[in-house]
Amino acid sequence: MAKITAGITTSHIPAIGVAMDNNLEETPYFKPFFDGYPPVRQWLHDNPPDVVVLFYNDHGLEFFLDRKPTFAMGVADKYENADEGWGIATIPPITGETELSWHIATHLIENDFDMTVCQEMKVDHGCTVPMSVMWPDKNYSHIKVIPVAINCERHPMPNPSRCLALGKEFGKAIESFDQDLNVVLFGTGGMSHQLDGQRAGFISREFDLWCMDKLITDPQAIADLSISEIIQRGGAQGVEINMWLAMRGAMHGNLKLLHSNYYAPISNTATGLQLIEHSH
Amino acid sequence: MAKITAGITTSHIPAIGVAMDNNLEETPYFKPFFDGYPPVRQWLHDNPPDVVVLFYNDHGLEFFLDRKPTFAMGVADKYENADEGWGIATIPPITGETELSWHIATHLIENDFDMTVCQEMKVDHGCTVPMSVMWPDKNYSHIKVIPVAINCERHPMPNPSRCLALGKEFGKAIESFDQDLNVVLFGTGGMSHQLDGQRAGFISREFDLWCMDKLITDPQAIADLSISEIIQRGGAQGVEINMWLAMRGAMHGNLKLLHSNYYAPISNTATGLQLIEHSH
Amino acid sequence: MCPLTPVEGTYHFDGKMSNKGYALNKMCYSLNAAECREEFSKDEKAYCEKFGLNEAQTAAILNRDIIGLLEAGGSIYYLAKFAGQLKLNMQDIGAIQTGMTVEEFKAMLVQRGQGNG
Amino acid sequence: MCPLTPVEGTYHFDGKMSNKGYALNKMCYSLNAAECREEFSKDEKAYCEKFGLNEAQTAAILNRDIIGLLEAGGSIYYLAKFAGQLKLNMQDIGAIQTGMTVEEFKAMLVQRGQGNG
Ligand SMILES: [Fe+3]
Ligand SMILES: [Fe+3]
Repeated sequence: MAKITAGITTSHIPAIGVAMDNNLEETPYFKPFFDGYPPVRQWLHDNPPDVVVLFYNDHGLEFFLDRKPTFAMGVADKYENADEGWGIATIPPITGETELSWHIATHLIENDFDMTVCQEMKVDHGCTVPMSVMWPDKNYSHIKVIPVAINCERHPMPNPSRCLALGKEFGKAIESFDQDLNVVLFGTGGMSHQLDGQRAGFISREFDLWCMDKLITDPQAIADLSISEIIQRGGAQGVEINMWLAMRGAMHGNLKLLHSNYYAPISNTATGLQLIEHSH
Repeated sequence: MAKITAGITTSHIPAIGVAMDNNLEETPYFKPFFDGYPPVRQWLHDNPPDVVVLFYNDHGLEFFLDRKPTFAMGVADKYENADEGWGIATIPPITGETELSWHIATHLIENDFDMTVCQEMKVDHGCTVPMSVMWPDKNYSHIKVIPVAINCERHPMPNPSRCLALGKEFGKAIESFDQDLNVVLFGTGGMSHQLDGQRAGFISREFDLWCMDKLITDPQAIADLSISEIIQRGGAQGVEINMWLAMRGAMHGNLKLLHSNYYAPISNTATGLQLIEHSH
Repeated sequence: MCPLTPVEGTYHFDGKMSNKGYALNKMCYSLNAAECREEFSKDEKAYCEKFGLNEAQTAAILNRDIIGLLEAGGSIYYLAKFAGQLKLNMQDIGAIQTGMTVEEFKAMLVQRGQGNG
Repeated sequence: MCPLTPVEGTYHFDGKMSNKGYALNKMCYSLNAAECREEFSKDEKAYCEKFGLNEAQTAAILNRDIIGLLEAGGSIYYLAKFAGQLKLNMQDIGAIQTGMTVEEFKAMLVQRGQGNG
């Protein structure tokens, strides 16, 4: 049977990708951020996943307001990325996976999650930056990725509790799949930030550290927040914590926090990195 | 407050639109079908709705397999239709509505229905044929339509019970909207039919009449069926009954069946027409 | 998870089939547009190639083999656009699939509509 | 239904705003494509007109008035594409919106990252 070996939270800020393109990792601005990653890369090297389920949000590459899904997931064997309009370099296509993907899609819809199911979709920096930062030589083509996009842009957005519940069903679906696969979950995005308005630049270290603690010990405490409360406490784009909740929801076994790093700011955003081992 | 004054089931077979374009309503083939409509048109004339919430399925005009929503709803102020590739004439754009639409979308997502929300979408015969058959002079521009598309094509499809539950939340959302509006629900599509395979041409009068009865008296009995059971008893495209269930789910007051007509076949499909008055 | 029950003469269009038929369905979906229909009719084979159809799919298109198209992952929603291209309606398509004449197929529908057969 | 709590200095991008800003956002979304960015820079006003922007939206584009764009229904996701067009990054945009210099804005971020201010 497929098993979930770990959940990893990571930022997906475009500036990270740009920094890597320009070899800025060792500069004072970026060093405290990139210094968090080697232990996670090492763990991924020692415990190579067959499949990564990657929760992210599209920022206006694949989805526009015309038809915007609350939850979309890919079931394709390849995902291209593309020009996002402001200069992040494209990376080689991400490898997809179809069997487990359809198994999950079927389980989710059978259990009343109303997914938009995508046989072809472009993935943006929300998906590509986490891949680049985990496999900095871009040697990830052997990793099969299942991208899952959650609406974090236009209200109404899914409740945090709904995202945690979505993750729970992902967990059940993965663990009922009858192939021996190691699956790692990525919860990308976050942490506190606000890009728009006179409140731009809002960051709350206090809220972020609370989230990083509760994510392990009591994710329901985060899930009990409303979208409004998250905006107040974490900024307008702080709602990206929903992807962390989805990731966390899938893990219902024993958790062991192997590594953790908090650093702010990168660009306008606080970053949190956690490697959470999962076993039964 | 907005109130639901009626639910109407109707076929949306393209051949109906083609017949109307060619003035074939009085021919022996079509007459028994079209003879069902005058009482419903009269009722709509005497009890004009401000808004029609129209449950249908897209048959490959707006949505393709690349990103296919389980549940999509429009929130636009206008919906165009277009060439579907096999000759049905386009009709004037359908008028949309934005305030109640967003109110419903917000209520649904708040209550864990993971809608794809569309600010721009083309509607196909699933939506246009019901409008044409109810307002045969195409004088419907004063009616504001909220189109709701349910995936009836690619498996996994939403469970019938999920569609009934979707309708329930539509009902609550509509009745909590603080404007005095008369809302009529259209459940379009059905009834038994199968277009593909050696089983093409499957029709079950028995299953259809059972559905028409249960829709009024015990919709849960239909909702308890699985998609597999519906395919077996109603044909591969018989799953369009899901739109009837969504419509029915929204009505939880007193029902009065004012008119009913069953006729088969039109093209390869059985047709059912019901006018169900709704009050509290 | 409750898998779909097999039904004789029925090709459940599920994930497996939808993977298989993606290029075919994308080609048929394109036929919504008049200019694509024109391009298709000028050179069907080239049009199939453009969309990356495999041999079996291309052959089934060229032979109007509806059952073959279903087996190759075609979805009836998009195959209907191909049928339109051929000026065939759903009863013509039904007749082809069931091996009946169109008249026989229509008569069967009438019988079934009356609750017989 | 629980409406969004107003937050000072924040423009909740909800249905009402999204209706208002649809044309503006559609224009900005188009800037994903290099050829559209080129067309935009050749004649910004004509490009705005092509997408049906209203006067306030067009003026806010021409004046690089980010707050004005938010008030006119802009979504920060698509406005970011417009910012890219202007070779501005998110900290430049933050400075414009808060009325700070970029250096002041960056210093504020650092303070906040340390849990101060
Ligand atoms: Fe993000
Ligand atoms: Fe239909």
